Amino acid sequence: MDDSRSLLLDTAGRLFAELRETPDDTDAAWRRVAGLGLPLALVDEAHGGFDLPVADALAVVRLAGQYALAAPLGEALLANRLLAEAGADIAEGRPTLAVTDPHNPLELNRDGDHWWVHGRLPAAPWVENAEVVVTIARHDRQNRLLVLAPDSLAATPGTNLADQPRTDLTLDLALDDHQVRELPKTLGPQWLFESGALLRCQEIAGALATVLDMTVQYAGERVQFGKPIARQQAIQQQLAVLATQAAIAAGAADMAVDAFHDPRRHALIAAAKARCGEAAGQALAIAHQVHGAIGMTREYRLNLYSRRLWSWRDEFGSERYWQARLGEQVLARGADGLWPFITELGSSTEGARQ
Amino acid sequence: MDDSRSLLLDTAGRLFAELRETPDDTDAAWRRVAGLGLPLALVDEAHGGFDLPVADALAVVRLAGQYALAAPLGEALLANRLLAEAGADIAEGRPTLAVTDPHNPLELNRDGDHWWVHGRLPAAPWVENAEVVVTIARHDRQNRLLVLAPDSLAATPGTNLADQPRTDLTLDLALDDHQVRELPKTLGPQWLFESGALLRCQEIAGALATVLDMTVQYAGERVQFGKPIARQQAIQQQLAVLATQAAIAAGAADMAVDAFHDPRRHALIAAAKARCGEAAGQALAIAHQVHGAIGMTREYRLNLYSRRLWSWRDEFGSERYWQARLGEQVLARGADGLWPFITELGSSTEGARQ
Amino acid sequence: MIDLSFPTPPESQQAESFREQVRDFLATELAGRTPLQRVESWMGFDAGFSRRLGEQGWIGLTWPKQYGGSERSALERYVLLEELLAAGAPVAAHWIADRQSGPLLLRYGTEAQKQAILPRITRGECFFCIGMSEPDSGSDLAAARTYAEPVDDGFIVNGTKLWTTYGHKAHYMVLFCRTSRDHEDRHGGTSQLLIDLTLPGITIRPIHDLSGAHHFNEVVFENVQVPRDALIGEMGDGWNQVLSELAFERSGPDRFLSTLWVLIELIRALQGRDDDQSRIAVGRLAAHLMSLRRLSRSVAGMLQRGENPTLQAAIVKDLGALLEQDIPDIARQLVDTGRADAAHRDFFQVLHYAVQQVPAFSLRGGTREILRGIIARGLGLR
Amino acid sequence: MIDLSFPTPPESQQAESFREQVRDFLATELAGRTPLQRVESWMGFDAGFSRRLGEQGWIGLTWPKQYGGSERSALERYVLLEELLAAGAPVAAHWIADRQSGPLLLRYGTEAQKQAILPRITRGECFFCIGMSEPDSGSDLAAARTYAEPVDDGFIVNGTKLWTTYGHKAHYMVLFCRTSRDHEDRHGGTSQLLIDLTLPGITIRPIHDLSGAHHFNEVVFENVQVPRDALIGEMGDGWNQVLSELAFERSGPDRFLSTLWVLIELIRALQGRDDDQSRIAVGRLAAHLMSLRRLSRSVAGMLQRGENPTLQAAIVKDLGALLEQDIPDIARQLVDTGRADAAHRDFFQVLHYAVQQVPAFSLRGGTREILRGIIARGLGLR
Repeated sequence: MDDSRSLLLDTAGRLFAELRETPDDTDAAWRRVAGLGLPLALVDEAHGGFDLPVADALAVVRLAGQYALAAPLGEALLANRLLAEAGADIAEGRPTLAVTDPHNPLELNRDGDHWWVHGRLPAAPWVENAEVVVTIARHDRQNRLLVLAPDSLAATPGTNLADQPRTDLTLDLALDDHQVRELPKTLGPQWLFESGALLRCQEIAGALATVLDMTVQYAGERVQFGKPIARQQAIQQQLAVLATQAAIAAGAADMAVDAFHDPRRHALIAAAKARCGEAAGQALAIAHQVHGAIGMTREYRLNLYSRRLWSWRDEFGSERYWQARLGEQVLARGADGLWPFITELGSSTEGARQ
Repeated sequence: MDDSRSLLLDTAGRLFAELRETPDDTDAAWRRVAGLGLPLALVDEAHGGFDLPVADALAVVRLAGQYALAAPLGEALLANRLLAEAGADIAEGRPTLAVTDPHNPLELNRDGDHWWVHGRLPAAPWVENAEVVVTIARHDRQNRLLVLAPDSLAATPGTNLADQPRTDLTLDLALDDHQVRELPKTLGPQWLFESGALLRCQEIAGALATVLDMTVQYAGERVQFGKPIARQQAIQQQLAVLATQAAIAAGAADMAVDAFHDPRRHALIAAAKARCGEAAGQALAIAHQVHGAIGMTREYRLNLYSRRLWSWRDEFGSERYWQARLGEQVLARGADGLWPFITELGSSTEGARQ
Repeated sequence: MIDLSFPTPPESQQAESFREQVRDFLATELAGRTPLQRVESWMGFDAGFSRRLGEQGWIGLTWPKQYGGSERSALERYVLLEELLAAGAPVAAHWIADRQSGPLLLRYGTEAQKQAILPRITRGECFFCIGMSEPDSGSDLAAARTYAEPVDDGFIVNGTKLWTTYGHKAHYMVLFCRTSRDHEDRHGGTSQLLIDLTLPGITIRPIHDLSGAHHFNEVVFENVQVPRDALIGEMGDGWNQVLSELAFERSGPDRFLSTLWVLIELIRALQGRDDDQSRIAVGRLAAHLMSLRRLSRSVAGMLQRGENPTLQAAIVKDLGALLEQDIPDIARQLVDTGRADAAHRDFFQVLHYAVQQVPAFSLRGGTREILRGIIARGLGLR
Repeated sequence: MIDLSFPTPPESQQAESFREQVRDFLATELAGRTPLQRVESWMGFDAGFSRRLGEQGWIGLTWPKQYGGSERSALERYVLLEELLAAGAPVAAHWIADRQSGPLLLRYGTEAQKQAILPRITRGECFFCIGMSEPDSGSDLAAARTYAEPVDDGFIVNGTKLWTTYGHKAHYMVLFCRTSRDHEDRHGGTSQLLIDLTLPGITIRPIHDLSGAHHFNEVVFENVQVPRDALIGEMGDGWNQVLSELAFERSGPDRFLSTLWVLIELIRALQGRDDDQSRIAVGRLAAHLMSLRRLSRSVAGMLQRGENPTLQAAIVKDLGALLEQDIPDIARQLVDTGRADAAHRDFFQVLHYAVQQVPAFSLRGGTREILRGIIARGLGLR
């Protein structure tokens, strides 16, 4: 790890650790995170950002998962990046993003000097805390960034299992030109959906690192039948499996980073989100088994991580969704194409680019 | 258990235990088993049989599985039963049976004073040791028993994983009237296929009882790091799971017995074969894990049981096959029909009939 | 040969016609309850429902008529329980009294205790909770520290109980506690007391579970004066009393039907699909359910005959918890959970409820490791 | 925070172009080999193939040129290994010499040993086996009893080794044995010897595996006179030598690709089907494979940099054995194994082979329990 990256992670980690003391205070978390400029990490310098390597920015998102940050840093990073790519003003306030199923993207229509958009954006994250919502629509085979004001949208508020805001948006709007911006060819609805999945992979990997930590620690402290339960071989074996799941999630999330800029390698994200989601389920089952009843309580910290992990594995495509997408590609390549498919995806001859 | 049943099981058990010493000698096993009259257990007294309750006869089949009997007692029981039901002579020699996929039964045609049959009977068990092969075909919506001489059939010999003979038969034959016998309405190709599955359930349950026994015993004898491995908590926990799989297979096999005479309850066989097959796979994985390398050797007795269990779970319908058949019925009954479906199947208001 | 036999479960025409009666009652009684309410299973609390069940004579179904029972067979009771669970009836109010506390009093209670309490239970008017776990004793029950100091006119109780299900709505608690200072005697120094929860000095605080629901409580005893006649059975017999209940607790239909409503709503969500994946997954779960129900009914028969099927009961519970936990996992693989489709609203609600509850299923009534330890003991391994 | 980091695996253009070279070679070399031959993976023995691989300079790929090696990078070696395995090449003849014995001699051997043996290995002319397990020592290696009694001109060896893979076709064995009578010193009293298997007093007997194949042997030593210069490294250093090899042995592509050919033939058998079950199952396995390969390559990078990734290597092997064992289980749920369809003959052959082999995958190179114990130690639990 180079110096600038470790400095960044140290700084962010210290902040997130401090914010963990007030896990419900999204406003405070947001202010402090924005104060460090973190939401601009993926924006180029011309737009006032820091132009960090993607791997570094995503490492911060993983830390946010690890410390259960109360603010949507990942969504903001992506939204700002898109605003910059589209040449729009970076949101001073809090941007977020919304997605459709990439197989059924939003369609834009031109009517006189206005744009019209009609459709649904289900379970859009953090809209109630946001000042700008961005999404990607299609018009005439082009990708367009839509820059939307939350209060202009018909919204049905809701939350995921972890009480994080998820709002169903219904769009039936006229938009001005400044709200509809051209995007590069590679940044379409599918890219956005996959990038959302990429964020969740990092958050899952981060959260699982904490779940492993707290479970190992708990097992060392909890005494039953006169000794810490961590001394029981059956518990040790389970903790070992928990560690393997945390490790494979981290590895899968790392692997997916390579795909951010490389459309030929998007299947890495499919694989990673499927694998991270599966790891989350298996790891939590063990964490709860080791914790016993205390882990099932709202007050104990495992609860926060459990409900986030159970939600995140579903968001931006569940295991089922991504396994099917990946399986489709594998089957299309045929039996003799399997191994070449895997090696092509796994090897970047140029290394991870920004 | 009543006295006659326990006497029967005692006698059979003693014989099978003795025969276990020569596990490859099918001829000897067959002679001794026939000597006790066991192949006639399900034949009525008018045909020279013993007319045992089905549950008792199948309990003997389970014992055969438990002791890895080298002769096809189950197949002979069913074949003789069918011969008796069709009013044919009971085979003095060694009868066996062959099945088709019940969705695609053999069709019989009448041509002058002969019958013609054309089709395939894949993986027919023990044909090379048999003097008569019976199967069920359809003619004009009637079930007919075909009584075939093995040497009249085009045969491609083979074996299952356990080296038990399994022969692909090709039928393109003219048959006399005495080879084509009427059967009751309830005894069709589907009944035969299901009855084969019922046999395998018993054999799997019996074999798993032995696998559990030998694995527990081995763990108590094998010393590592200065103590028997059975003293390790991780091994104990695995053996407990092995026991649950042996138990559920036995319970599922018991449950299926009720279906032998009751066409309304055939789904019990689907459930039992699926569950026994799954139990076999899970139990063997543990048995081998506990045994270590010795379990992988041809010389050690676990090998015999492993290869039989792996074969039997596939024969007369794999887990996939029966799960799909059962799932089809459950889905057809709909959500609110699930529980009534399960309770109707599970409760015989008349008790197990012969 | 290891004896793992599960004898043929008893059958009776009478129990099957009773089943129809229960179904008719529940069809009317539960009409309009949502799937989300039904998946609560035996955690759903409805005092009115319990009272109406009591009016049918269906609480304390097997108990002697002199205490308000109906003197029906254990087999009919099994049928009643599974029908209640399968229908997703809100049985929590009377559940513990009917299943554990009432039978305990019947077996060990004084005549006065029986006459005072049992008829009220059968009328669905008297609810119980169990004071078992403590902050430092979970699976290791004998490590309980709550101390009931014997004094002239009874006991002075101090201590804290945890995970007390519906303690905040119960009238009584059966309290497992120490009645001797001799901590060397981990088992013999324990007793059970019948505690009126309105006594001064008892504080009941909520413990919210993962989903935010309030089922559990912390119950704190501070110098609570308990009369002498609250003792259940003999002094020092607490451990034995608890042990003898465990087999009853482990093998019933509540140990494998907790997520049946997830499967039911899954089947509804799959209607109209015609694919192998659905058929195979649903068929597999049905095969598990049918086979396990067979074992559970077999254990019920053994209990009815007064046998002691500790090993068999532990096997049923271990397999049951696995099945209950498998159902939501498998459901997630069949329906795309990433997009909560309005057409499948009930399914998603039920699924999300279950996801947050199932971790407890391999903890309650003995953790998976403890159960497998019991099975290993049954195999002669320890 | 527990450090489970798996650093980014190294990448190189050179290794990727070497991959193409290997593929071209294998395409020609393996043409006509059936799927059943390919699924044997690193248990397939073909001395001719090994010799031709040696002619390419691809045995001892990273070793110094002075001993016949090619001095290529560890990364290129990783690529070579995974391409050999993925193609189902019959590598067993040279596998142990290339992977374990050669590197052992390079590190601990005398100059004379290196000069005598290593060039022959690289030419694919000298095959090795490992004498590790014994009848009463499986996972507990230090319980080995084979005794090499130090005498004036060398050692007299007595004892029995078990599970010696391809011992009947090997030229040499690396023998792990006791060289001290002091049995208290379980570790320090052990050494490794380079044994010429043609020496008098050595008897090699076959052990047939479940499928009847002969890979394993029992090797009995009866008063075998071994010269002094057969000692590898220092006397009493056997245990340390063995330990230092283990990480290398645990994390390579041979630890997760053993049933790749089942997956390949499964995909072939599924061609033409268009169903979610196939897509989801194949996608899931591919996701596992891709993620695990990432971790394995990361460990390869750590080994190359001279780090000691014991914990990480154990994680890769544990996950790898699970994946290798899952593949046939999942394949069985996708294709109806009850009727062995002639159209899917290759698939069924490969599947049945694998079913009989996979139990060994969580035993070899450390049982699952041992591996998880190592991971638990890495977590600070023991």
